[in-house]
Amino acid sequence: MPHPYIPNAEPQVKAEMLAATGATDIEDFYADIPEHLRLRRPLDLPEPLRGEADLVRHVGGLLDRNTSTAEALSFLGAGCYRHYVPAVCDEVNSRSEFLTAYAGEPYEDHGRFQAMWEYQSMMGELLEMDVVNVPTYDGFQAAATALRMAGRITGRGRVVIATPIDPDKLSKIEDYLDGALTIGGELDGDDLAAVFVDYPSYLGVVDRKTAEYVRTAHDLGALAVVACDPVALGVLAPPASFGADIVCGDIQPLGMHPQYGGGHAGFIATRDEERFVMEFPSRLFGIVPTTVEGEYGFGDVAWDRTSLGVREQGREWVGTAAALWGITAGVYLALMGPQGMRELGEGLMSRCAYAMSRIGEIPGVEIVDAALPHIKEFAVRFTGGATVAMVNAALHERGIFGGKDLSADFPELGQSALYCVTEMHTKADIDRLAAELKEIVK
Amino acid sequence: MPHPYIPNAEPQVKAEMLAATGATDIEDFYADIPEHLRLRRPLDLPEPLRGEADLVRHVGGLLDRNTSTAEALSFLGAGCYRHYVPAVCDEVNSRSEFLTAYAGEPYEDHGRFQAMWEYQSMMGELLEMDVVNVPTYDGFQAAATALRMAGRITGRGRVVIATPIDPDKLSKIEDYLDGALTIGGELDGDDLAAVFVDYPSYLGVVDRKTAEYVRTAHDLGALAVVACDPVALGVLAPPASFGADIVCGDIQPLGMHPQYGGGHAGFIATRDEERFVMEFPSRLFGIVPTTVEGEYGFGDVAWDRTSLGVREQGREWVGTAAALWGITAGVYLALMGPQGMRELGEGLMSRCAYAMSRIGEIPGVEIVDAALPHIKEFAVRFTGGATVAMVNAALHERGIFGGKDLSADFPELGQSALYCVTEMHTKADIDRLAAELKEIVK
Amino acid sequence: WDESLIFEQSKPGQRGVLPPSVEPEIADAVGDPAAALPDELKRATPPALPELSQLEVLRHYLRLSQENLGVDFNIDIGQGTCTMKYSPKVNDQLVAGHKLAELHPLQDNGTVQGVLEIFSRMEEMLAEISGMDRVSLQPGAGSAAIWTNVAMVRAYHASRGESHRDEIITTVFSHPSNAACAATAGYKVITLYPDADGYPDLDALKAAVGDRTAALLITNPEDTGIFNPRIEEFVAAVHEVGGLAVYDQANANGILGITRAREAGFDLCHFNLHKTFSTPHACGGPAAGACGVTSALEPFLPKPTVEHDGTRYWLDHDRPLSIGKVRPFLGVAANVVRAYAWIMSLGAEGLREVAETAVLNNNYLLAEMLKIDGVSAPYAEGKHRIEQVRYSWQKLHEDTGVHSEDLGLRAADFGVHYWTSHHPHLVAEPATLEPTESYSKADLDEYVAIMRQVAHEAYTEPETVRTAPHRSTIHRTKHDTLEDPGTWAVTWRAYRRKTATE
Amino acid sequence: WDESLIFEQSKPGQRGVLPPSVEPEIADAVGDPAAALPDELKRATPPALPELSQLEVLRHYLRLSQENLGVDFNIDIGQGTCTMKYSPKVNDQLVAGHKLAELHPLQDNGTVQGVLEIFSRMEEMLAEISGMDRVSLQPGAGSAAIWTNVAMVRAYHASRGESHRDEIITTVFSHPSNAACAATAGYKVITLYPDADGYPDLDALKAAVGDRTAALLITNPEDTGIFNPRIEEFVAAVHEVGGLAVYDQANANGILGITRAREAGFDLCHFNLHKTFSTPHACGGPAAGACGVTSALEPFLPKPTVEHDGTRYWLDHDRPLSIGKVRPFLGVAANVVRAYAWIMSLGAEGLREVAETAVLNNNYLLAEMLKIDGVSAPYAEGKHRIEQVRYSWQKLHEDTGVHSEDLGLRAADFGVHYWTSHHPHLVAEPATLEPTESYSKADLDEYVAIMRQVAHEAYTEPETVRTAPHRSTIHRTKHDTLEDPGTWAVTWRAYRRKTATE
Repeated sequence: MPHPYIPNAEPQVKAEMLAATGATDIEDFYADIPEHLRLRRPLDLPEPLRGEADLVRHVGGLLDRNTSTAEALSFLGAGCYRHYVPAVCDEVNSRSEFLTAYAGEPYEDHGRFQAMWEYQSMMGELLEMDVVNVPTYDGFQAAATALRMAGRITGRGRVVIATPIDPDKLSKIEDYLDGALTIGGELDGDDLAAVFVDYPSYLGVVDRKTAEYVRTAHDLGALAVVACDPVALGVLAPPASFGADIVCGDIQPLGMHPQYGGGHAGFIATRDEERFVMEFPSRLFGIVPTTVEGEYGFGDVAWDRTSLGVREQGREWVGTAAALWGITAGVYLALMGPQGMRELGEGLMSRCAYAMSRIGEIPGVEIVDAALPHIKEFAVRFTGGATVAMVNAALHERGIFGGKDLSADFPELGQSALYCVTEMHTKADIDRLAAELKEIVK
Repeated sequence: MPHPYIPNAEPQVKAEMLAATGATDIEDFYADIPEHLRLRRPLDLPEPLRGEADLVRHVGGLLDRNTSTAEALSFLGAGCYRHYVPAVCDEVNSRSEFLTAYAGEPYEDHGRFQAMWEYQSMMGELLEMDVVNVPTYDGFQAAATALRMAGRITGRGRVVIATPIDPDKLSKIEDYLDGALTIGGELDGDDLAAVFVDYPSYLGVVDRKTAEYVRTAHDLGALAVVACDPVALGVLAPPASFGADIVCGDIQPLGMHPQYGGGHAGFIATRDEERFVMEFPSRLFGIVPTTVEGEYGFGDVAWDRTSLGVREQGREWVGTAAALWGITAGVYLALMGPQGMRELGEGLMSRCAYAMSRIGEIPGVEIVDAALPHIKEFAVRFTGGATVAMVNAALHERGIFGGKDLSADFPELGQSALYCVTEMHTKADIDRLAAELKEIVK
Repeated sequence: WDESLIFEQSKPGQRGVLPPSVEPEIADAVGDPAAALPDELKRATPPALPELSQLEVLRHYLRLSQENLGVDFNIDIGQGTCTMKYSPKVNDQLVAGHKLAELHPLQDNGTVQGVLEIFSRMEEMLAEISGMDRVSLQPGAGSAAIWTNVAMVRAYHASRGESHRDEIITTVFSHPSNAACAATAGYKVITLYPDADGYPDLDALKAAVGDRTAALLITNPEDTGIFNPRIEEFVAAVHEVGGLAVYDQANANGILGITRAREAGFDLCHFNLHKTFSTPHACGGPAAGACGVTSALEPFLPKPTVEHDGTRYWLDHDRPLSIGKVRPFLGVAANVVRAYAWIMSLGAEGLREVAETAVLNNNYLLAEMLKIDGVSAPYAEGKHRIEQVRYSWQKLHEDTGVHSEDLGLRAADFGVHYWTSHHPHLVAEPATLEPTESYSKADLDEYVAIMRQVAHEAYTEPETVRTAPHRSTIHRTKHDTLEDPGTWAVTWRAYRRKTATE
Repeated sequence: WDESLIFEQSKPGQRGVLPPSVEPEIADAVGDPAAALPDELKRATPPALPELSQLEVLRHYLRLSQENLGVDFNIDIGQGTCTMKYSPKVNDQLVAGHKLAELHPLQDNGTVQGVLEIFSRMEEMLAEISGMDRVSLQPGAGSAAIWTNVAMVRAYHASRGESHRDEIITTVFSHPSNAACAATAGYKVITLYPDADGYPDLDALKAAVGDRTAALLITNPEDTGIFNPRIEEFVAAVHEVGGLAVYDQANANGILGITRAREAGFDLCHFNLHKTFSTPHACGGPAAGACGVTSALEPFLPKPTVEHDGTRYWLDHDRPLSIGKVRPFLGVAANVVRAYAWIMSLGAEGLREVAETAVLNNNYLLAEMLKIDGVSAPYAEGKHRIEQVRYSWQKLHEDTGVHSEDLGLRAADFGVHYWTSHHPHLVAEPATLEPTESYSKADLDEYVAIMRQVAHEAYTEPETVRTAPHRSTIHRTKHDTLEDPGTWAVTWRAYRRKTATE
């Protein structure tokens, strides 16, 4: 009985096909594999669940052991966010046509090329930049590649990170820059390739000096690499407007569910200058005329910079990354439009300010940098003896996922945690958090 | 700010369009409506939730108050079943192309016609009958219409229901036959239009006399109308094989989720005889040649019997009913194939027999008609003083939905309930039920 | 694609999905229960269903799906009276989860308070929108709601000992199910025709009513898009003789919040949730219907009804005058939830905006359509319409010999289509367009441009139109085989039999 | 469809979705927090995004979706080396629910035991399938997994004070990312070419290795479908000089359960879950990669690792030798779950059936393809292949002037397509076909028939092929503008600027 996924395993079909190949046994096809490399026992794997209902019971049963942020009240952010995902985003990215397509040509896969090019274009409008890549894996990779691009463009060997950074992102950057660029040192010198700024910072703050860092970089002949949260750009000025050279970040907030960290995709954007464009490792789709007047076609811009085109001669490397999330972010931006992005950004700031004020008024609790503008995240410091671990455990018992513990990575902040508030939170949610926190730290 | 569902409500567009119509105000269009019929106040409706996230929070929040059969262990059946729905069924019926199409022509909606005709054809194979309708609303309607068809075909005025019947179905049939056919009386006489048999019966029994009823009907010059559960036809002989004239039922078990009773669709099948075909009220899609050799087209068979074609001259009436469930049942049958239907039917009987034996051995509990073959349902009688209401309440506390209470509708069975076991139940589920029942009736 | 028939793709032994295995302990315990079946009730040969792998089944149906034009793909304004509007995806998403999909209708009330609350709130909102006292959401669709109303009319008169009332009056521009349901219930049907201006003829009604009148079943605005301004007089005339007035609100989209059944004096009405309230048409159902009644008719509503005692929702089965069940359980729950969500996203102001915009779109379309040679909008010339317009291509047909149907099929080559309206074709060469509120001005302009092009072709190259479609999956079919019992083939087995013996 | 650009459909004031409103109490309490932003950090003009109603956005993207050919629609065997196989819908359904989709990666371990168990079980299963000691599922795709392996190689040598090893060896028929990742990590890349029979050249390897050798990165079977029978000697030669052997298992589909990395002596390997383990390709990601290592390399795996103490699962961040993070959090969880479900539905026997059937399909296709004039399968003539074959249309090109690319585009007119393989085109006029286990014999026959038709056209009416596609959404593009900085246009804003100044 052939498995539903393997049609030709049906014995009669198999025999017929085998005859056509001239082989007498499937084993003939493996003739090149030396006997001592052959695994002459079955793989030691669990018994299969061939019935689809059995499979669903098993896998669904495992997943049911999770408690999701749809069930608890979560204030986790720190790089992965639960913004509202419009139903149309899910509808489009679950379409078989997009979900199961891959590397076809711009003809029979014209729709995929157009959708991706439109994503690039909409991101370009959001960022006010002319060049945006086909997404790379995630914001970490985007930041790391942006810095290596800066190194190649400037021919210099050092980068400085000017704002507090996610230690995990730093870990990725360190590994990726190893041997090519050093990290750290003074914000000065003619060896400086790039100044890197998180906007807002990892601690949620819109650093008033952001634009100043950009000017400093330019004064030193370095590039300014700004990582930003695209969901904030309805209210925040796009980094290009104050001179950023390379802008990067993660589009997960633009229509992707958190997916336990599986919804990430990275963007990199620059001005439309050859020296920038030619240093992208990513694919860049471009619009082109066809042989028929008025038709738009699409294709790869400057293919021969990519490793797919010229292997190790290319810029870094490129492979399958996160295209579907780019298409989805395009759907998101098209749905939101200019007004939606503005309203969303303002709404985030309002909720965040409200949460900061409610939590900040609790005795034994302080908001870090409370006087500075925040978009959707802020650090909460417990000053009354409570540890974050204790607070989070107590919140957990009350059905609340508290903020990410910063105490180990940012000891200078004491017992502190990074809280995130989005448009998914109501006043009641925030009030509930504040009330529980007050109760807990009392 | 126009609502996302109403593009032309944008004021400038509105003005432009208004100008084109020659009207000066929207009110002009309503000139025919007398003032005293006008509602000159806003409708008294709840405040809208224009933000999609707000809407999801509200409606999703209401739905979250339900406890579903995916969360509890349910043994409810009685006309609505939780069989396994293959993922491909959901995938196909959630496709925008099927979900949002309607009454297009067989050209630009060729796919819809073909999918429906293939459904008819696959049901035809399952039933071994040549004519199957585009689904009507549900099995109740199918039964009621089948009886009225029998009345018209025979020109007679009385029907007899030979097996125990769902009281709700009977209610529907009574209302629908009112004035046209009487129900009840002897299984004899030359006024008998039809003998109606549920196969299996409402109490889950495969009545050994089923075929005998058919012969009796024929002996009396009446038609045999057999309502069957299509999911059982991998093991049960199709009613046509023992002479049934009109076969009807509900296809909900073939790929539809229970949906709180929203997954129903009715089928009616007959032999390919003009006197039968011409009495269908439903649409019947047929296959036709086109002007191009080898192409298949589709269209309506004998349109002029329908109320859409000839209004009150048609047979009963036809309107939008449950087409998408027909297409879905087609997907289901195509996935299952002959072997799948057989294995499923056998598996149902095995689980049912196991459940009957486990429950039947509990002191104070009896299985009704335990010696007769059952497919997936059986009546449980509590003989030790426990009422069904008490037992179900106790089961509910233990996270189990007990069987449907039959005590009021079938007083002759005493305190009894109709239990349903499908391929979704494991041995552990059944053992758990038996153990809890034993505990409860003790 | 021109996808072949699924039977032609069958290959012995292929499996699409495997049923769950029976655990060996169960198999051991029970043996072969099928052996207990009497021989004549035991299936001898497996059904000759097609055999395909899972990918083959999926690909087949996905390809077939692409051979359709739904609301989500085209400017779907040509199925006039069907109110093809946008069905928000968020509402589909809301009903897809197990909290609705895996709910059994016989669960204990305590476990279904959420869905019962939605039914109850939805009934209340529709009561407000119609002005009626009570609403039932049990009917499976619009025609089933008409049937339900007819059954209530019958039960009402019977309860008053007036079963001699055996006539129902309707109009020719009301949906055919009004006439057909009445006939099915045993009524004699009297059909009123419009006067010269397209209004239902009040004199004709007055002539028709009498002590045999059970009810008037009437749509307003009718399928012509014309609102009957004397509707109140129609209702009064029926009431005067002791009959009931039943409002078919299939065309309610253009009058939401503008005028209601209550003010015009109706006793019963119905809505189609898949028309006015946006649930998807699903190739022809599942849909959902709603019946609204005045308190006098309330006892006759289908049972059970959803009741609320202030703290919890429950089902009332104890309704002795009820007509009983019109379908299993409570109705098409998923569509009730979708429609509820749709209203909740719009509110009172939004519903009115729906109506006004739909009417604006319709009149804009009317103005633009009438610029095309060969088309007219019979009746009420120069007047505005409400929700739709029944156009006529009579002049074009007289000029060119091309039929309305041909134009619709040719339009399909340009990615839109229309349907030639219900019989009888009182309006010659009809096409009913109903733009609703869902389409943008650019959409309407594009649709008109296609109509203009198609009409132009009818005048300049009629053969192109007459042999259309040219860019569809298939070419024009030979429909006559469908009327001949010797050749019609409703199933593959019938087709094979009939073509084999030829 | 030939759907216009979304910017061209924009109309001022239209809204696709409205963000949730800020409750008045919040607004009152906080005023306008954006006012606190410094002027230069405050957005002055809204982004010039398109403005459309919801239906317009939906329709646009659904139409674009239909302008694609995915696995679910065509016989997708032409993207050789990409292992385009059926992605079961049930697995998509499993990951769509909130129990995975709405899981935050920083949740307390106690709330994510289910997903951690799946990661852990999946790692164990891949360890068994590869024979390696430990597996990480963190990399986002195959190339990221290659990078991860290179980073581990670098860290391993560094930990032993052997950072002087600055050369990595690969073969030309291994995926380009092997060479590119090595170069990105600072290695000098040495590329081996095949010998006359298509086997990687052992003598060339022996000449290349030395004390600067950090590692060999090699695919097997290579993209030609040829299995390197001396793979063990390759590994041994590298080990002999102190280098590591890294196995790119992108082409593992044909050898599941047949032969493993362990037996051939590899130190590291990687799988592409979207190839061998069926997760959907998603237009080019998200995908997922898995790195397997021997215990000697285990300390260098990315962190955190998923650990199990017998009762619960937890994350180990305390791994001092780890290369650190290769991506945020734990990896592409949805694809890990999908791949897990796929393996669970097949089991050991099923995986072997996958491999054997894929290889059978490939050799059947090879036999049928070689009957077409103008095509050949260079190297290893007359021998069987494993998972794919790189064909050459060199003879056809010489005979007709038609390129392989032209044939692929013409095939698109018949509803299938192929891709002309990775550069460099060592095989002239290449086409790499990889039928996997997913397609039926009828599918393969149809594909061959189309190839035969297209090749026939190349001989008889080459212009038809050279100007293809003829039935696609668009016609052949003028690609040269993409190479010129003056005309390339990666965004609409760039396009408008450049075409305006022309």
